[in-house]
Amino acid sequence: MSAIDTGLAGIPSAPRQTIWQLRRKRFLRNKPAVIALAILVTLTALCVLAYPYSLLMGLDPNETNLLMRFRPPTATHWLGTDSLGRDVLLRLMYGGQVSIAVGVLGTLLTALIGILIGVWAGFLGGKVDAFLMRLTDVVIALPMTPVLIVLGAVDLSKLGLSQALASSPGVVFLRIVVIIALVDWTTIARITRAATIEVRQREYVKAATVSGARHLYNVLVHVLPNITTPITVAATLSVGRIILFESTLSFLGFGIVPPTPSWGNMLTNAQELIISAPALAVYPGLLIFLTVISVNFVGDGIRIAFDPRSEK
Amino acid sequence: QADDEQLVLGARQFLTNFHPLVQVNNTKRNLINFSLRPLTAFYLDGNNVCVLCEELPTVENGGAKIVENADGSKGMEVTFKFKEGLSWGDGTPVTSDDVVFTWEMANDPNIGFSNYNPWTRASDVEVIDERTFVIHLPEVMQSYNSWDQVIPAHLERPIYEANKDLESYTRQTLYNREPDNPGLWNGSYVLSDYAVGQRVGFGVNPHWPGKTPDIERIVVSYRDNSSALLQAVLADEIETIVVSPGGISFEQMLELRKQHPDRFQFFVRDGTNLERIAVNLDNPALADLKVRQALMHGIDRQAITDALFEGLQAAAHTFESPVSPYYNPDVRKYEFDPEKAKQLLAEADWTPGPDGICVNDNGDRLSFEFVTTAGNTTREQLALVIQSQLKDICVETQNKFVGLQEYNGEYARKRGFSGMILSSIQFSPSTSPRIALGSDAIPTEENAWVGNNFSGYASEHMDEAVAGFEQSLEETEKAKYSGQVQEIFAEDLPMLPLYFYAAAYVAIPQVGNFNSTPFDVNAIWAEEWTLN
Amino acid sequence: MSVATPALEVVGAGHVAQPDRPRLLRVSSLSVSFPGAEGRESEVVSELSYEIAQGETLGVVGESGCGKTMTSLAIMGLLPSGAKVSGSIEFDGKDLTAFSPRQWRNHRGREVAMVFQEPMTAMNPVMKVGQQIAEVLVKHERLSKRAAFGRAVELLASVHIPSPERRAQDYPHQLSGGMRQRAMIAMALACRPKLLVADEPTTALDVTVQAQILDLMLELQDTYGTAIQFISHNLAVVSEVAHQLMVMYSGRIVEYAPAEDLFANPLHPYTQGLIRTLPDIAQPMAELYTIPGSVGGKRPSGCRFSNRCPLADARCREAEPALREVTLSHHVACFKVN
Amino acid sequence: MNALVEVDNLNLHFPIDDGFFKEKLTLRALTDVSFSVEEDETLAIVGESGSGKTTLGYTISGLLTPTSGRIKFGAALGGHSQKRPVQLVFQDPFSALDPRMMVGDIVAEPLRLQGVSRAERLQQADDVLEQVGLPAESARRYPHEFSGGQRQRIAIARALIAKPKLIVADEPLSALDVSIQSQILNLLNKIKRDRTISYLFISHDLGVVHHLADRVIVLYLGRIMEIASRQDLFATPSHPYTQALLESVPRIGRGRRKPGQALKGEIPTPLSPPPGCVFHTRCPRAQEVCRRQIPELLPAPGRPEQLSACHFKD
Amino acid sequence: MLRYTFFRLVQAAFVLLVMTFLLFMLIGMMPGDPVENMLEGNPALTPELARQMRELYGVGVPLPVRYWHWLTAAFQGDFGFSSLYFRPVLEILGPALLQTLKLMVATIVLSIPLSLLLGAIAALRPGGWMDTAISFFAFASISLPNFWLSLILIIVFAVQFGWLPASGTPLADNPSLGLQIYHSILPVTVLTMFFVGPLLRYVRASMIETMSSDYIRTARAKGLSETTVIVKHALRNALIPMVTVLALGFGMLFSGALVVETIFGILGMGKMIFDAIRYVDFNLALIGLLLATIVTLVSNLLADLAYAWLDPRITLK
Ligand SMILES: Nc1ncnc2c1ncn2[C@@H]1O[C@H](COP(=O)(O)OP(=O)(O)OP(=O)(O)O)[C@@H](O)[C@H]1O
Ligand SMILES: Nc1ncnc2c1ncn2[C@@H]1O[C@H](COP(=O)(O)OP(=O)(O)OP(=O)(O)O)[C@@H](O)[C@H]1O
Ligand SMILES: [Mg+2]
Ligand SMILES: [Mg+2]
Repeated sequence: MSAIDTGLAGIPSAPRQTIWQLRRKRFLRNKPAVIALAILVTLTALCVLAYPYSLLMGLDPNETNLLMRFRPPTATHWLGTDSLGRDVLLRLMYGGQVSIAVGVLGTLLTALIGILIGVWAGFLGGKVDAFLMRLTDVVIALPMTPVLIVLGAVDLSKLGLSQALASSPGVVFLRIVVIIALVDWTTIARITRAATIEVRQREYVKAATVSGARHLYNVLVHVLPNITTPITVAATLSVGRIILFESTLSFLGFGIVPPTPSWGNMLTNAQELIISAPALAVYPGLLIFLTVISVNFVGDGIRIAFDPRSEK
Repeated sequence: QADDEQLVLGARQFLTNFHPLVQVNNTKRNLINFSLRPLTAFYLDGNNVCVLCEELPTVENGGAKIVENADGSKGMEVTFKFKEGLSWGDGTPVTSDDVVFTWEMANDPNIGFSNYNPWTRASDVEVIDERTFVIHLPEVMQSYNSWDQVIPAHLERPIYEANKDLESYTRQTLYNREPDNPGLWNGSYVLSDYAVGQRVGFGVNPHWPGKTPDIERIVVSYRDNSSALLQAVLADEIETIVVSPGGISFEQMLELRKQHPDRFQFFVRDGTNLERIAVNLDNPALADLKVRQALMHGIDRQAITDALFEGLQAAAHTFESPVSPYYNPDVRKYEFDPEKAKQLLAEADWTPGPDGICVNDNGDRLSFEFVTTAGNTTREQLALVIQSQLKDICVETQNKFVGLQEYNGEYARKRGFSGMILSSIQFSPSTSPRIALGSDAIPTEENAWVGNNFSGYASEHMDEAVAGFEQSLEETEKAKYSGQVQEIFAEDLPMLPLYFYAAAYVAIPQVGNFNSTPFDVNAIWAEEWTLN
Repeated sequence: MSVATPALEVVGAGHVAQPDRPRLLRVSSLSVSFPGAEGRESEVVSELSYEIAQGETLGVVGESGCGKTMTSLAIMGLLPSGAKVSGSIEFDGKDLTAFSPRQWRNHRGREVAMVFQEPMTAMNPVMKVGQQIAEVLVKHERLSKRAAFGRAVELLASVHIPSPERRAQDYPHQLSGGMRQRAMIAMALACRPKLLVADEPTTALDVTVQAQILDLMLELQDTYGTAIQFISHNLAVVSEVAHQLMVMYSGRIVEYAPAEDLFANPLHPYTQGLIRTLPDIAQPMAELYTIPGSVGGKRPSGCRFSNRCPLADARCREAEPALREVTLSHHVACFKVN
Repeated sequence: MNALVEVDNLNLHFPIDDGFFKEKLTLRALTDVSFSVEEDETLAIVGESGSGKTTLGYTISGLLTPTSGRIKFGAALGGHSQKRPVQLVFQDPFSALDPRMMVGDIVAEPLRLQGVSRAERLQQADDVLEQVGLPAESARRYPHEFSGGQRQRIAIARALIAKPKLIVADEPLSALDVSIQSQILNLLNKIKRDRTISYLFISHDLGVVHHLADRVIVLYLGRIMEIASRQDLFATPSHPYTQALLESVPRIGRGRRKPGQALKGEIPTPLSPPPGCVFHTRCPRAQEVCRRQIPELLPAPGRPEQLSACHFKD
Repeated sequence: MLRYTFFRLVQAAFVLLVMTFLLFMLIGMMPGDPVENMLEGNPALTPELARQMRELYGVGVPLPVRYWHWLTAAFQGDFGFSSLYFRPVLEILGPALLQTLKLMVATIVLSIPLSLLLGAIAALRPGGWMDTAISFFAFASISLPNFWLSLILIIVFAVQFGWLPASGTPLADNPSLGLQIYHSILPVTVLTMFFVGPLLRYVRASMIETMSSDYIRTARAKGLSETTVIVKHALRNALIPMVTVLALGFGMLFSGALVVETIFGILGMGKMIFDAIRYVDFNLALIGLLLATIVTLVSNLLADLAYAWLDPRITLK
């Protein structure tokens, strides 16, 4: 070998743990986050099991039975029945599917819009950035819930969708996902932009540029992988926020339309009889609360685990 | 507990405007009548009585006469006399001139009065003296002695003269600019204060010639949703509340009664407001009478009211409520009988298909869109129950819960529903069944979507019977024609009657003489209420 | 240039090393450790013993992470929470390790003061420079705010900041890097402390400004007779200001001697290596000397430098050499030095 | 010797956007800079912070577009298929490597951008890594597993892999410990011996510059104060600024410093550089003419190769 | 500064103009028309009258044309009539805005000290049990559906115990301040609960970061007491960015207020807008939304100005 000392003393022979192992370890040390994650996984699993459960117990979430209203818990109806004699547990499970699906799909869409706008603004800078950030400011300045209601009230058939299609459950569901994403993308956009600006000026991007890299290459190869951390955290938190949005919308009468259950509309339906049958309101309210708070704890756990300051 | 001098009423929807004769709806009538009284009204027993007048004119007592018009057709003259001492809240007497003014305005097409017993029915108002006037009717009509509020000429005439179109008049009228001006009101109460969207307060009218009210102040307090209303009742903030879509739901009342049987009084009376399913007769399947009959047999109306309303809302067989003086008990009744229903369907060539839903020879499924207002829990439940019940007779309904706006506009009034729509309709003794059964009451583009005949039902037979009713002057004759209308209704089933909303109120025990009438607004007799 | 220092009396001290001057600070067996991952402790400063005489400058050199800052923070009583300290620090006859938090507060800023590396972040960005200086005086000299501010202006003048009245009203970001460091020095010297701990005070500055700051520190030392613990990783810079010199490696002192002595006759292989790796304007050479390996990583057993030392033998890898006096005042920690 | 890069009257101004209504300010980062980089030479650029060294390096490597002036790449680069004949090495070895990429991919990135197949480029990466003194298995590690000095080697490997003719090294040593600095310096020298390559070596450490450079440019406030060969510059500095710089460098063996020789004042803001000679505000020799007239970059008396911009040069 | 403010205002005006258009179109795409609603079930309705009313409310006129009419009128200071309350919209919205602002100001006045206190306590010992408890509280605050919380609070405090009124506004004509405050306790509690969580998390993070900064070490090196260090040096620095968070939170608070107003029967902006949308009161919804937006835009502007005023490093251009 040459006269130059390589200074390799620092390299251990066996590869050290990867960044992901480190993060997992750090996350697992965070007790509240782990508990929250366990709760989330359990809840999701329960909701997913709705269909097998209905087969097992021979129940139908939408079949009404006037002779079975407001029954206390029994062997077939573990949490009793609601005002139309439907099984509460089963409806909670189906409702959870819808609520969680709104949260997750809404977040995906939100993240998609937010990342596109944020990366675009952050990477190009200048006028594009100024324009997009003004746009973001404006959307942020909009009073969220009223705007959601306006968007929720828009008559899709006036946009050319057929009457029947416009009020089919699938479209109603998608519409909620879309309108929430339309107003909620700003958080992720801002975070993405800030992270992109930081990554953009890193020297490895300059090195790539000097070697002939185009914008698209830099964005795909350097920027996106390096901004996953803040986006992951923001997206996690957004799941919780969107579940809350949906429930608020349902409460105001612009959410998921019954008989399709969602935690939000179950809660709303139950509130009329909250005094005589408080359990019907408590269950969905509690599940919303539990899910959202768990999501928040998990998000925080991810943030801490991914914190570059603890990442040597 | 309750304040001795003040009674707080709960309600849900605030007024759109305070003008008593423009854009009138039930909400407005319920409120305005505390302070502005109609000439006549239907009392507890369903009888028409004088409110502002001395004596109710009838053909029998000679107050009303049938006269010959100039063109030879028959018309009427109805003479009214205001009560002695009747005054506006500012002390100005209520005079025949006020009637003339009200009638004038009502006949100005640019102003757009739309009260329930319209002044436009009169062809002339003749002043006899300060308190006496004769109303001329161009034709004979059964509602000749039902008349609404008059408005004060001394305050409103100058405004009307200066603003002769709907837009500027509704903006300038004192009813909207200064609703707490006592001169606008002539009831036992005057509207004394208000906060838009939150509350309307009524104080005693010192110039009221009738009984002096026992309760010094009545406040109507608005809460947006029924749970909030109910909580306010439980928190003693609201003392009286109506049970209806405008207040708490019937089910909430039942629950309240279960929880606090002694804390409140519960007034429940049979009502006249009919919950019904309008069926689109343009739909070939529904156009078949057998199918409609099958649907009637397939819906267990009694079970529904038993389960959901503890049997307190009467299952309906016709559009007239059993409390109505014209109720015909002998019409054809459709008892719950799924077997019969299936048989009828089979006769109409609908037989159960592989998935349990009937199909006909063309392979069409017996499946209907079923539209309901979203957010109205009772209706949503109803729709779900009916869905389950009809499934058993191999009829499928696809529930569609739509927002109030869409429901009223696109679906009901523009008849945008292809199958069935759940809606309610009220017949007061002075209204003609024409509004929902007349062939001229089918809402169309030409008539600006006016009319409640959402089914699109047209039958000469029916039209004749309705006209007969409208022209009857005597109660027995009216009952005869109405009975006829009800029979045709039960045979033809232009809509599927479900049940009658009960007229129900919840009030604290201190409230006395709270006479709720299913026929008219009970605020008209508010001075009789007591509080101790 | 005339220095406007009306309020300050001149103590006077030459800038020639005077080993017989009375002792100000005596650190013995100072160790600092942090609780590390999985219950292991990491010792970042080990068994440090040194002294600073009144009015004298002790230069501390060593590569990044060798514990320079931790040592100075220990003297200031400012170690981050979680740090464990042992050993004794004796200052002007008082035992600092026995100090209560209150005693520490009265001590800091009056008896000892500190200047940090990054003048930008070391000053409160939303407080006027004059106020930040005045604050020390209000605390320790019990001056009124107004009087203290007046003194702050004088102090700014004494560190040669032009138009000090105006600058006192400025916020840190309105000052250039050099001026900020001057202001930091003014703040540190406000109560005329006996000891100034300067942690790499010139590292962030340009050479020309560095020269100015070094001049200033020497000048102020002359004026006030302040002792200085001057930390740097740059041997050349330290050589220009220090009377005594201490070379640290991996939390330990490897060599400790009067400055001239140390440069004339470096004894520890690490010190020798450090001096030889520097390219020299005076003596160009084709290939620079390199010390193999790098700091950090796992500490070897025995002598901490043994894994990079060209002279290391089995003994070096077994036992840690103690710091011992080889010639008069020249201490070194190496088995290979006699 | 052939000119590899010729820089002609280069100006680079940063517009400072100051709201909508205000006139735009310009920050003159580089003014009238002309010089050339010869084949196989090390040209050092020295100057204080903010004098425009990095800006100059970026402009030459194409990261910044000059406001005016020309950068011409010589004939020696004509035959190359690669997009740019220049590669960069940065100061901070931590932000210079993408933490999410394996070292092998980082090093091979310039080849990837040229469309070389993955197997081929990873093979080459292993070779270069070895050349910079890192074992080939480093290629399958992530940057965070390496120390500062090792990362700088990786960055150098990345610069070398595309076989550039010119490497712009922007203070590649200043973030490293002294004991590591010499390793990297030796590495740069070794590379220089092994292949024909030019360095544009940016530094503020005159000792390092003296060790490495063939020629030196002294920048002050975006202007060239002096260009000279290393020997001339260090032996007979012509510009008073160069002299002051050399004077300011702390040196071992001089004993404790004698205060009072340091250059007064600080570098003015490039937003409004002083008129005339930009150095006049701090120059011990400044006269009236310096305040008015910009001195041209002309040979020092008796040394035609040593250019300096001063009315009163030595 | 002045120029900056002026520029921002011009910008805000432009934004508002664009928004009027967008909102107009959106609202125009809502189903139904106001006439349906007003005449629902009225048997005396005549076709003629229905036509007239529709004309009055501009139903049937193409949206862009209506927008143009609206805009020209608006520029002459006529923002239109509310079809729901039959009054000029500004006359309705003025008091509503005041109501909402009262709620929001009360919430903010409570939330700031609360979040400061809790945030600072949590930041003193990150990871300690106090921190864990406070974090839990913060997350709970973020995660509770506020309509649910409102109902629960009403049931507990108004129905079960009867300590507090269930309505947000007193019934009296000119209620005393005390009465107003008494009635606001529950709604403000719900809003505070809703608002304090994010704020508190922010204060905590900001304090932790500030406390580890160099200048805090400098302050300690001066011998200042811990209280002085925290109050004089740390808090101010930690709080400056909070101005922005507060301004952003303003929009959020508006949304929260909507739900709270609906439940507690407070006629604030939120409920106004909500009603306007439900009953297709075009003008009211539009102006209400615009007003709400203006409030957030202005609060953002104020926040920026305050930021620049508090932080000498920022110069507004
Ligand atoms: N809070 C802490 N917890 C654990 N280890 C720490 C902590 N602070 C510093 N260290 C470690 O202590 C060692 C000594 O740090 P110190 O700051 O004293 O080095 P230094 O000589 O000042 O280095 P530099 O030249 O980089 O300033 C380092 O290895 C560092 O990683
Ligand atoms: N993108 C930019 N926008 C505006 N001004 C800039 C930009 N980049 C650099 N500058 C300014 O240009 C001048 C020259 O900067 P440059 O980074 O080239 O200096 P340098 O000599 O490399 O300094 P250092 O030694 O601190 O790295 C400085 O005043 C700097 O503030
Ligand atoms: Mg340090
Ligand atoms: Mg630079």
